[in-house]
Amino acid sequence: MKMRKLYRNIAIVTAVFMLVLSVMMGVSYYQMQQVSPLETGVMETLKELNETNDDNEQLQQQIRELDLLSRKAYFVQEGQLKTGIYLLIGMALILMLCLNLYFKDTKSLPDKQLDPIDEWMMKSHARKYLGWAAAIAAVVGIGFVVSRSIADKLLTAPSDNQDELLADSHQSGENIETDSLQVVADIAADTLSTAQQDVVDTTAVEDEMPELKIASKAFRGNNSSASSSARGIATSWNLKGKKNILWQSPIPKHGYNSPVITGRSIFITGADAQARELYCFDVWTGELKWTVKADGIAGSPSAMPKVNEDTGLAASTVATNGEQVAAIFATGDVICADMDGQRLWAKNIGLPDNHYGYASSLLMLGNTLIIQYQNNSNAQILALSAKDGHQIWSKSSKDKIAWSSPIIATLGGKSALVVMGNPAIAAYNPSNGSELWRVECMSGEVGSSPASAGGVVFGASEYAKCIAIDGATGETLWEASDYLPECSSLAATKDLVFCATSYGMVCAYDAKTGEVKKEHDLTTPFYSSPVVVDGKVYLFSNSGKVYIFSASTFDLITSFDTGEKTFATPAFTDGMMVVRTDKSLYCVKKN
Amino acid sequence: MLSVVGRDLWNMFKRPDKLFYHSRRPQGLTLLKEDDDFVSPYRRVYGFMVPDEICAMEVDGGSIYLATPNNISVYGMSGELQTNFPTPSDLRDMTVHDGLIYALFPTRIEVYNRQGDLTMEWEACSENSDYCSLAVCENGIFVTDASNKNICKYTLDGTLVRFIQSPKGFIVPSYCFGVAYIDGKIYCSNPGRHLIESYTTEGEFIASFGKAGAGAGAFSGCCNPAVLTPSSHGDLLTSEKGIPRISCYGLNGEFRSILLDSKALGGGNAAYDVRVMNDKLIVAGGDKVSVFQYDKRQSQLTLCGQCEEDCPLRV
Amino acid sequence: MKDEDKLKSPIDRRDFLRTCGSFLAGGIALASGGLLAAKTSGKEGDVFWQIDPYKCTQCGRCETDCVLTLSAVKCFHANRVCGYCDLCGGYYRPSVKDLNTAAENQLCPTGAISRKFVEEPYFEYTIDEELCTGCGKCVKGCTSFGNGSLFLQIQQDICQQCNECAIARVCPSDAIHRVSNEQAYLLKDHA
Amino acid sequence: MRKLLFLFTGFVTSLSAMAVARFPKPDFTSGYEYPDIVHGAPNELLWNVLDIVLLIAMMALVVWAAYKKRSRAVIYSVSFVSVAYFGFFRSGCVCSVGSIQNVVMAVVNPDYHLPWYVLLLFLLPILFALLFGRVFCAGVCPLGALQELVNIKHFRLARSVSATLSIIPWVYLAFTILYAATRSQFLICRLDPFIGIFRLGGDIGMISFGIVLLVMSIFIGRPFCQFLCPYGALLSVFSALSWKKLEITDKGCINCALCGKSCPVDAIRAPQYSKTKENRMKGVHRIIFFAILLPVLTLAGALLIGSQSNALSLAHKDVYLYEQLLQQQAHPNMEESLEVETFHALGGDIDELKAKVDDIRRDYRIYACLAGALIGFVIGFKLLKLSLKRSRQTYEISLARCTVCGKCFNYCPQNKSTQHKQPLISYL
Repeated sequence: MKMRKLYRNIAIVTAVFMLVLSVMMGVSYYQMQQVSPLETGVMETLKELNETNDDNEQLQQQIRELDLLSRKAYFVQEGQLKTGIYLLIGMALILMLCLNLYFKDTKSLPDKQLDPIDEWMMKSHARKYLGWAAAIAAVVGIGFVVSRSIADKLLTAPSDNQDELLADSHQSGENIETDSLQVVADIAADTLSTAQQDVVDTTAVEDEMPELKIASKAFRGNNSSASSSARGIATSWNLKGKKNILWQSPIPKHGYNSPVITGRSIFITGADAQARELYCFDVWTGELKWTVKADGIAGSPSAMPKVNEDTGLAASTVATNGEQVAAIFATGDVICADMDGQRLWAKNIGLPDNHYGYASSLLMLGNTLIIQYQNNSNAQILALSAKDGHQIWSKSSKDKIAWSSPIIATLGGKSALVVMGNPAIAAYNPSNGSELWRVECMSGEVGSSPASAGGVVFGASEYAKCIAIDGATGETLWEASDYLPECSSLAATKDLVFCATSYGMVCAYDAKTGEVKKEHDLTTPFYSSPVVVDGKVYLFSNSGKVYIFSASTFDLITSFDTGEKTFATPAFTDGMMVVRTDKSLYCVKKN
Repeated sequence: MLSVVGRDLWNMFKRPDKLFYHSRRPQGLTLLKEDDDFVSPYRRVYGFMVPDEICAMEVDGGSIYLATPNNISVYGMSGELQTNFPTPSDLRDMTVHDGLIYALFPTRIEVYNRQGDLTMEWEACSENSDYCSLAVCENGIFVTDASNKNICKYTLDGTLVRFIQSPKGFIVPSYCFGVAYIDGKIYCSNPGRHLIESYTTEGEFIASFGKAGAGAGAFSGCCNPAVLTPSSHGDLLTSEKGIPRISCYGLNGEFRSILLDSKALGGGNAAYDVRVMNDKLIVAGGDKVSVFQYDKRQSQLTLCGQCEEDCPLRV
Repeated sequence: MKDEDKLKSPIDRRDFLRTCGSFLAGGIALASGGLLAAKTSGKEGDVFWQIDPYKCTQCGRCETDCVLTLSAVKCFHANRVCGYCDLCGGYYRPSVKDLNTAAENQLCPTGAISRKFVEEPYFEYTIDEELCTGCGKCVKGCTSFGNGSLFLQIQQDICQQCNECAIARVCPSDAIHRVSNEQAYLLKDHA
Repeated sequence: MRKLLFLFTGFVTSLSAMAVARFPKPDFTSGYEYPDIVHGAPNELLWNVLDIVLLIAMMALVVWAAYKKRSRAVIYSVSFVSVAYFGFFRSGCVCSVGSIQNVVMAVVNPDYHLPWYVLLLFLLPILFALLFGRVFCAGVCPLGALQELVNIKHFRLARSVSATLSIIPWVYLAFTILYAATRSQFLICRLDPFIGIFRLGGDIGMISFGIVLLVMSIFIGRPFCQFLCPYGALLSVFSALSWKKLEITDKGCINCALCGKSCPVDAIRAPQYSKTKENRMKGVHRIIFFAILLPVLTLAGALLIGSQSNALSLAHKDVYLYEQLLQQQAHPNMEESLEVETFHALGGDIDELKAKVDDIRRDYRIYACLAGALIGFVIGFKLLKLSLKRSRQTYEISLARCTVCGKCFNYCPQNKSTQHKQPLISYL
């Protein structure tokens, strides 16, 4: 009996002692983890001091002493820890022994009479518990799934999380069968309902906001053709009164480039000295879906090149092929992103030596991205792969600088790349860059872009002439010089060629002969280009006045003032027109 | 305790990475704190990339000569390729002297014309030599030899004239043993000793300067300076490895200024090759060539701005 | 009769099922054993954890993540790759004024690097592995300023050969792998 | 202790090509010769042989003690040896429990080389379990032995509770397999509570967990073995079908109920005549219901865990890195993590990584489903088993649960007659 007391006391003492010791050791272990010797803040600061100011004997002395001290401390501590551990183990042994001896006689002797509980009861209990546990686990599991999918819904686009939700609802469906438990049933039920809810309204959304059939994939429409197959475009709207205005949203960074539309997305770029960015807006809501920065590009200049005020760093319109969208800036940076705003590739194609600033727009033909890169030094045309940006072909020439944009024209049944430069308009085979024909006819500063209709290529530039070239042969059909555009580009039907000048005259040449069919003196400068849509010609003046002419007769149908400066050319898609003004982007739709 | 277990279980499903990985970053492993207050007087105006690692660069008459493994290419200032021709792979250094390209290999020297046809070549004077760098002037070719630890002087047609020894003895721990010819004198680095030594073209030792340390006007780490090159009005530019930087010294060793620091150059540990073309600094490292231009605004804050030399690099 | 049946039959059935089960289990165990045995044959397996010194980026996790309180990763010095460190001082703080081993110049937190004079100006360097914590500061210095003669490696006689190396798990450059017995060390040195 | 330093002749000439390239050999005028790198000898493989031999010997000893001699003393002393040798001396790696992972790796990964001793560590205990029951757990496994040694009393948990908790090991096992099969983690090694104690250092969290377990096991018999150990779960399957059945006494049970109280893992089943009367059909229906439930639960489990595979896959290093990279791209001005920094420094190609990650995720989808199925199946099976009526005349050992600790031998009065005087140790 006395022995037992003894054992008990020993046990208690050791236990208490162990507790204390382990706490102490825990603390010192923690300290050791925290500090590594010589890395104490004091040391560091002292050392830096020593490095900054010139030789200071007693400072160095001080450092050395401190260093020695901290190192001693560290290793002492380490030693203590070791001994402590051994001590603990020893005591643990003692403790166990004592406890064993203490409990020696009071082993778990059975209280006589048999286990009263019926084992079958136990089993059924166990079954119930297990059932519950499994159920709870399942509930938690579903909890994960649901919360996850909700998180995804917040993150990802509605389309893909919709399936996920469906999948989830399937699972919860499973679980209803499996766990015959009300709780699960409830949870599953409301996940189901939420899921369906979602499915319903997302689909609803889909219905009233479908993908658009008609795209406008480059500057002035597909292939930069200055025409669109869109129908039912409003012929009057009012930004103040929101008449026929679907939405209007501000543009983060300035730029003179024009909007481009594909699917549900509108692409424009903007730039300033800080950043150059590609924006994607939703065509239905006008919300900014994503932004891709052109940064961290090898060879990109650290400082912005000097550019003219009314050219800017983002004068070039982007181009898309429905899968990728590419943009170029006055720094020579080309970036390409996919429809979800993932930057696929980016490269700098050399700083353009350009006294106004690089302004030619991009063009995409299938997987080929075409860049008219004609600057003061080495003028060239580049064809890059839209997928990874590797060069497919390139064509250097002795041409002078130009700000014009390439187009794709159908010449002799085949689609050809037509580039208007200085001094020549030339057609190339877009697949390998081989030259089809070349007509030297331009001079001055070529800023406007060519147009093409019925196999004829039309080009015009101020201080040069307006020329029509047979696309098949490359021979000149006619020349004229009545009215010539500066920035604005030509638009053409197979009968008429429309031209808007920067001094307020607009006219229509006869596509066959070149004689001026009709002219209007509108006394307001035009930089934006005319576009032929649904038998009408839409034209914006710099001040923001809209002129709508008949495409067959070039009679002025209507004109009104939108009140916002407009330099970009609008983009058309079925029933809608997207216009970029100098500070905002708006969408016109009949309502 | 329950809460801990609960949290871990939650993580187990939601963010296993949180459970299994930590993003702790061990301290004190950044060797040199970038002094952000350093301003480089030069601004990168443009640059271009080449398809391969650059082993040597030379600038001559408006074109940039780049030696990449098994190629020598000539580029225009804006990075358009003018010509290129193949060479043996283990090229160490290259220089251009009146239209001829002198390519240096560990135990061989080859001379090409601009079209890339081999006009001359000769083997090193000793078979165990291990050439590093060369300088060419009208009265000879000076080649630094890392294994024999001397400078060999050849005539322009490749006959050995003499060996140049350092009075202190060269110490060359790694293959950066730069040499440059600047108005009638040969300047070479004694990398192990962190010195720059000058010799007459006849090989007499003139003087030496330089001290060890990471501060401005000193050479840090192992084997610096790595590259020497004359500035456009006869100052001496040095390029260092370790913490790469480019500094400017007077010919008598007076330190003028750091022109480009690691940050401006683009980091790394390898030395950047540097050349001067009238008022531009051309810097090559990795597969990049960058052109730097003096920036008046920034330079006000730097030594280079205060320098009273009328240095063409500054106009 | 029927009553007996009710009483006995379940027992028999159970025993029968049980024997079937045990034979099945035995079969499975033996079969899987045999198949796995094939895996053990062939080339000598990789056993020892080692760092590939050319992959290592000296992130410093070797010090913090080893299961041992004092990491089994130590700094090694490949004499053949250097021996000059007095000139280079890669293992000093990068911005020292004069190259000596005084405390204010030391990069090594525990002062584990000791040197022996060989001849002007060469020194032979040895690392006291009792002190080395495997933090890799000197290694970083040496690889970036010098010839990279200092490198981190796992000391086999300290390493516990964990089933899964705790450092390898977090090594950002995937430098740690198992090596075979006859190649128990990956060194930078070369004879 | 095993620290004989020896010289080493280099072999990495191929590797050191780089070193040569950037280093012209110095010439020592004093004829100084390079010393070779000095480093410790690798641990001899001989130790592994010894491990296996001891493993077999100890298990054999336990068998003899349990079946022939019915003495706890021997088993108890075996656990001492095991803790001392396998535990503290060999500091626990690689152990049978952990070997599950290597085996899984070997199964899924054709070019993974499974060391022979690891295979034996895995197979031998199973073999013994198949013949004689979980003799490995008795005292050969250092983890079990450690708990056995500290155990004093045991307060039994309700059967229903312990039955529920006994699912955990299977869940643990399922995830172990998942992570091992996808080469992402060695879960068991990560969460081993006792390794830190054996090594006298390591992850502080795990050590404290181990200590908590030990303190618990003073009052509850082997909490780790009962409610965590995945290998135990595996063994229980085989031991349930073991060739020889362990018996408390060879002299026939007198239903004294002493043994039932003594068992630390609650493996001794009291005699049982079903008291609750219910008509037969009800029972049959129940059984049929649970029999149907089994596959349903399996499927549900597969779907549930499978649906989480993407989240789970973050446990893989590469997936984690990839996610970090995406994060970085999303917020470029975020401070780079060490992994991302290194990835860029080494010029990693994100597309390559992406391809890799896709493969990993695919694996995860498969194995997550399998793991889920396993869990579901186990739950279903337990339910089914619990819905079966059994009747017993005498006290019996449930072989699946019994970790042959031999406590009951000392309590059985039938055995007493053979043992006249009791050594102190037999009380422990």
